[in-house]
Amino acid sequence: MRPVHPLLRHALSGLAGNVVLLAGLSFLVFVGVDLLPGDPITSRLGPTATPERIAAVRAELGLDQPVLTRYGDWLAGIVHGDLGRSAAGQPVTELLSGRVGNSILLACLATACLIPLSFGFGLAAARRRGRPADRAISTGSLLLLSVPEFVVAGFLVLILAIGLRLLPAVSLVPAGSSPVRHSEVLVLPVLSLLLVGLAYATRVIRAAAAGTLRAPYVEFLRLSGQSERTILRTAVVPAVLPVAVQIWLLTGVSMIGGAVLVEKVFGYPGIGELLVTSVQTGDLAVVQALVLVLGGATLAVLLIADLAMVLLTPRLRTGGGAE
Amino acid sequence: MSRLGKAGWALFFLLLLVILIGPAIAPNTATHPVGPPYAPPSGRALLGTDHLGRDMLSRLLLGGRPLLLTSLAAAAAGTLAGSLTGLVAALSRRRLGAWLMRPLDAITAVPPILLLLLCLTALPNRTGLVIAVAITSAPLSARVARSAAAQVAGRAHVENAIARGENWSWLLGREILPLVAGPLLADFGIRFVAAVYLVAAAGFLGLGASDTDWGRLIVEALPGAALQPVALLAPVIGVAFLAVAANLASDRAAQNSRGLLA
Amino acid sequence: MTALLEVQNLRLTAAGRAIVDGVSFQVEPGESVAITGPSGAGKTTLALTVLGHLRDGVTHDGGQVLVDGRPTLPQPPPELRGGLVGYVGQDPGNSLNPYARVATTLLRVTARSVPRPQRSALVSELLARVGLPTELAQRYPHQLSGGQQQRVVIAAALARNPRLLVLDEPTTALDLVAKAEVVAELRRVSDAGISLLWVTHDLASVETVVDRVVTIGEPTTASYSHAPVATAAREVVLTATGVTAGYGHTSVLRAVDLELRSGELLAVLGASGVGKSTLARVLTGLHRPASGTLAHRGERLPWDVRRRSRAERAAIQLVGQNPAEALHPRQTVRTALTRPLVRLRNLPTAEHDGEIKLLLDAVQLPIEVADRLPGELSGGMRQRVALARALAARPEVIVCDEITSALDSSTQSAILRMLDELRAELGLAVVLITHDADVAASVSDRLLVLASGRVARTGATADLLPPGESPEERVRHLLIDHTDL
Amino acid sequence: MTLSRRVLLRSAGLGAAAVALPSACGAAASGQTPVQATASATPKPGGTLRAVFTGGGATESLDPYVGGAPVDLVRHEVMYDALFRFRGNEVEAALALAAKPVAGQGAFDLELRPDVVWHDGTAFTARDVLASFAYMSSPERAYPSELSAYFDFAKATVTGPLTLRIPTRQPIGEPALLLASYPAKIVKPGKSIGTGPYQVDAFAAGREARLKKFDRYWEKTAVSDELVLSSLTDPQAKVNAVLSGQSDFSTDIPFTIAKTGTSNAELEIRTAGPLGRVGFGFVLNATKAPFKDPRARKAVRLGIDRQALVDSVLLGFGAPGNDLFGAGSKHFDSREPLARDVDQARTLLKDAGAAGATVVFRTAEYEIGYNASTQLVAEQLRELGLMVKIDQVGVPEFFDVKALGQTDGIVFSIGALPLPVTYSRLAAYPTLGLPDAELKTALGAALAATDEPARAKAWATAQQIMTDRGNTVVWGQADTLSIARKSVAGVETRAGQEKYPYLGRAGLA
Repeated sequence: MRPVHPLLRHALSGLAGNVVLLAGLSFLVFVGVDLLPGDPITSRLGPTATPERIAAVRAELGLDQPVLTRYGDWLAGIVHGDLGRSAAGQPVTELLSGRVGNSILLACLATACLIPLSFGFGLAAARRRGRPADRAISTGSLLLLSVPEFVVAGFLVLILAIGLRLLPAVSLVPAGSSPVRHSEVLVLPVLSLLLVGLAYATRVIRAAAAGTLRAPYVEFLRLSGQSERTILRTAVVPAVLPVAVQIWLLTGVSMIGGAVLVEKVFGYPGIGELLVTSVQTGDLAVVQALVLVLGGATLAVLLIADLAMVLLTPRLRTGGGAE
Repeated sequence: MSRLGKAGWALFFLLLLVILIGPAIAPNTATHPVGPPYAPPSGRALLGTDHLGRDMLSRLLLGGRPLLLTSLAAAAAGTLAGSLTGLVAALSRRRLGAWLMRPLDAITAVPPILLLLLCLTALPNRTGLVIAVAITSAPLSARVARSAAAQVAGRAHVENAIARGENWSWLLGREILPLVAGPLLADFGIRFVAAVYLVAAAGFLGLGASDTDWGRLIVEALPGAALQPVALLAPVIGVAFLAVAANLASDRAAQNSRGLLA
Repeated sequence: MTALLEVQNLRLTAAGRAIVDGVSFQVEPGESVAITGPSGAGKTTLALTVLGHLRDGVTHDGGQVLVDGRPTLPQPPPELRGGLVGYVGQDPGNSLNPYARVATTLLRVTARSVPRPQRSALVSELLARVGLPTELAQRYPHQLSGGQQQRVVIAAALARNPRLLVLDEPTTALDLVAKAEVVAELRRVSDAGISLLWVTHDLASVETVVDRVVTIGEPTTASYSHAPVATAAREVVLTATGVTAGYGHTSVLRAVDLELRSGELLAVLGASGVGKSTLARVLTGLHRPASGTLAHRGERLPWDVRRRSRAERAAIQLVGQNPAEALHPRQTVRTALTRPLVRLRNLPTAEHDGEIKLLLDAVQLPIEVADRLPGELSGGMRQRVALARALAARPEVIVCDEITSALDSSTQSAILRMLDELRAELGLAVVLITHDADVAASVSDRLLVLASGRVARTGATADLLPPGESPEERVRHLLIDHTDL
Repeated sequence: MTLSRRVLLRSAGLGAAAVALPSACGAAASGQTPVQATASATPKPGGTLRAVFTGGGATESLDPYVGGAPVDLVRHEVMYDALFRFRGNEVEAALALAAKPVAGQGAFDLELRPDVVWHDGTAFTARDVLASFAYMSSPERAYPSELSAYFDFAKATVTGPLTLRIPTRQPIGEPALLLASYPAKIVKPGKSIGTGPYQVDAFAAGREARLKKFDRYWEKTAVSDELVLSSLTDPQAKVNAVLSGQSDFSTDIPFTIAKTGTSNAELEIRTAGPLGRVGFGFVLNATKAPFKDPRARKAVRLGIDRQALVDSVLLGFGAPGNDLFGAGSKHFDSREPLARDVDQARTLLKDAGAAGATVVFRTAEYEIGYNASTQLVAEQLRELGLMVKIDQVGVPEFFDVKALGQTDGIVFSIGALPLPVTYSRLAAYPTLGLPDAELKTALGAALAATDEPARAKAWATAQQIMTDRGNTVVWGQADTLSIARKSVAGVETRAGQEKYPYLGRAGLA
């Protein structure tokens, strides 16, 4: 009956949907940023520029065209792999290339640490529901959730970098090198991102695990004389995993765009600074590229999260089965 | 847990009261200097002074309300818009429901900070802030509302109401809403906490609207943390307190609703 | 020789209320005992204490449970669970770990390490014991039918050769065919010398298996049956022809024809998943079929209830399966009964109170019930309120979808009796959808048997299920005959 | 006249988009460390000097006419030479030896330094200078050089291997001053090749530049072998970099840091000295009521409490201002600041018909203290009966022309730039300049004067006019603070460039 594997078909249709969504999103942002008060030309030429000069630069950059035409041109450029030029005249691809990678690196590292920690803490708390260990973990994560991330980052700098001098306070990465080769500068930014993400992920995983521990099939396993360890391994972990994977992926991808504040505190060479300045100066090409990159990454991750959910849940993976 | 929940509510309401009447009981104005900058706590200024020598306690009392009201307004607007979309999507035919939800997915794809920047650049005031926070939270609320309502929409009494020809307002307001109010309130708590952070983050990025709200106080106190730690700790504790209380209240709302549908 | 199981004056409380209050009984080795009693009598709680398990909130408040002479409370002996005593729960769909294949589940409960090469042989053997083929070993629980699931649960319970099997309503969640499979299986287990402790509210189906019945709480009453009425002369109120319906690409009903005359009770009988509920929803306009027509007194009716006129909506009413979901938990009975008066009958407010009293009278509920919330009512009372709500519309047809399956047998017969009376008094036509052949045989005038979404048999109940024969056996034959076709 | 907003900002010490904001937690608490003037110890040759400055993110560039962030300017200073430069507040010869106006011709002759070598080893000639002029004033460039407003580079001619003749657009008495005042670096167009003491080794925009000593530098070769310039945008992060030992030097740090001091014995906090101060104040809109009336402007000057502002906003690191910008530059009129006189201010306001009026002051946190000073001034002016409504906006919108025209005052600061630069920048904005014929004449005379006494007289007149009826309110002169390892020596601050010092002679002692 089905020529294509259902999972593949799901992935393909999701991908197609995402492309449409991204196109819609980019259009909205294009028109939106166009309407913003910041005008790249006046901010570039200054207020004393003559009207003729402004008109000339506008024409040069194609800004005299209707917004739809410009959007069309921009789209055509995308198809050819050209993200356009910033208001200052630099190619956007050049502006973004290293920075996007650095931001992704930060998010990946934080997520890599997040996975085992949140899983461990979440399960530990759920198993000891209501007992001191659970209280400690739950309260700790609640408190961490309640402090803005830049405050967390600030405290970390104060204690670990300036007080104890264990780690560099700012992420200075030598020219011609990458943060990977200077792993010490990554520690504090990763830690700041991790702490905030960890609190949330732990809470969600704890809730999912606690729910599963109350499920009838766990009771049945207990009544069949299975040990708690076995129950945890065979019934609870597989049930929590689909939820956990979703949380990890979503937290991870939100860290790429969400690291702006943390990047600012540490002077980390990511996309944070670019994000802030390009929006404020109405640098359309850069904003668009960032929306495309961040939006695309988020949608892709949402899709992967969906697929992971299906793959990790036998009922979804194998289709309906005998009913 | 229930005792903890009660404590959460009590805490929440106490804080709410202090915050709401704060401007009335503040001993000084927010702008008038009462002493040297970064003065430690003293009889004249119980929490010391800030970077301009203004009374920290008064600024704290004056700043709670704008933060609370902005965050509340933003969370309420976001939860309302999101919930409504989610509820309608859950009650509609599948295709229409999906069509309603897709644009919201697109919003989820934009990082909240970027949305915040876009909105605040367009409207650099409190309204812009509320709109930005509402837009970022609406899609998540819609998801929560949709999945909560989907569990309820197939119940016999809802179908019965549809079958006897009840209109949308009855269906949503009387049949569905009372049953999903718990999850929605819980979600509202989470949105509220998120709103508090975004408002604070806006201040951190220099985009804040009021000059006394707590997010702004934190940002202003950060450089002088070593000189006057109280000026930093007081608003940080205030924000954390609000967030913890809201989280506890939200947990409680979620628990209450679980019992209802058992 | 000591008793295998001995319960001595056991007292269990929850939230300060005694749920099991001084129960004592014994089970000898090889003996099978049924525990019965009305719902809420603490049957399940009692059964779980045999395995030394107390659910959250339940406390042990006196007495003892001894298995093979050793107490199971507060902590069961190490080899008790799964070893000495096996357990089979109520809902096989929820008992099996949804993340493990059948083979994995079975191997794990054997609690000994089996060398890899011998594993598949062991699994096959365990499956063969409950009459299941080896192919099922690699399936996940959701890929099995209900009967198969429950037999896997039994296989798991038997894996370590227990001496006692605790069964908590092992057949209630199953359809006719699956129920027969499981009962037969348990009979074999019992014959093999393993003791059964069988908790059930449906004594009829376990009679052939158990040696003895222990009743806790109040005893249940006998069932109800009515005298069929001649209906040929009455006019046709509802005609459905060629109804084909489904969800997505799978069709559930195929070319179903149905005719209903006023005052008649038509039973629609079929195994679970056969499309009975879909039929109910199609008739009441809640599910749009792919094709087919519906006529009310010769007038064509739109399928979608939202497109029907007020009179058309009022004419056909549905009473659903689950009393817990039938009523809005936050609305009083009065609100539930007032809404149809307002929406469907446009009754002036002044007349509401009187009408509500009449409706509650009709379903034999006191007027005080009007101001209660559903949470304060029992399942039976809620189902009566649901029925009253349907009557409030002054319908010509009531479609009852398994309205009694969630109720214990005494409540069940009371509801059926009431339905019968209402029918006689008001000339209501009723479509009674059920999987219970006994219920169908006892109350219906005509019968429509569904199998695989098609009408397998239809005709007068008296012809299809002649008195004197077990209706369940007859129905199974009807269904199997059809499947053979 | 093409003056860009960015240049205006540069004078305020900030790059185009650099957002100065307070940030993460401060230094470890300790006793107060006295703030010291720039150390004059001699650095030892060799080694690496690491310094961190406010960066411009991805917009940083090696092209001296593209990047505008402080880190860009510091880097450009050591990689490229100008024709003339400041030492203290006096002009001295660099790549050019002299610029002499040609009487009656509306032009001047430029005489270049011989034996100068480019980083690529080629010899420096008059053609290179012509190419640089063409490059910096090219209309295609985003910010064509402001010098084009005074000089007609298109008509410049090479008159010898090391001489050029450049026509002027208005009488210019001292071309060297203008050539030193505006950024006019000599560069091989399109390449990052200059003649300065350092040449580029590695560069990553927004992160770091590694510069190595150029051994054939025409002047004394640099002290340190290597210069590592890092970019950070957050003021606190810059300080943290030095505090945690990742860098040796950073400047333009928050006042709070100086107030806190540092517990680290190896570090010290320095000021750029009295010549390296930044004037903080407001510019009143003299084109509309109430500040169209000089009495209302005077009332504001009398109504503010300068010392309170210096104590609160600058935490005492500075001195009260006398309402004139350009303190520390040549010809600056350093008269005593006005004392606060609320009564007189009230009377003046009443006379101007502005008692109880509501005015709008525009502010954005362009520099630390902008918003705070606006708030304090608003409080102080309230006592006179002048209601100040604060229009606080985001940094990128601050200089929106239309909005500027509608406000009554904007917060403003400017360093110790030469007076021609200061006054031409103020005049560039219709709402910042003072519409006054006498002032215009005086400024023209100051530019055209060829002899020193005439220049001094013209500037004195101009500043007298500004004192009498000007629209600038300069309440304070803020110290520029830096944090450095004690061994850092030889850092030179040039007039108006307190936030991007010259590191060509700097090193570790």
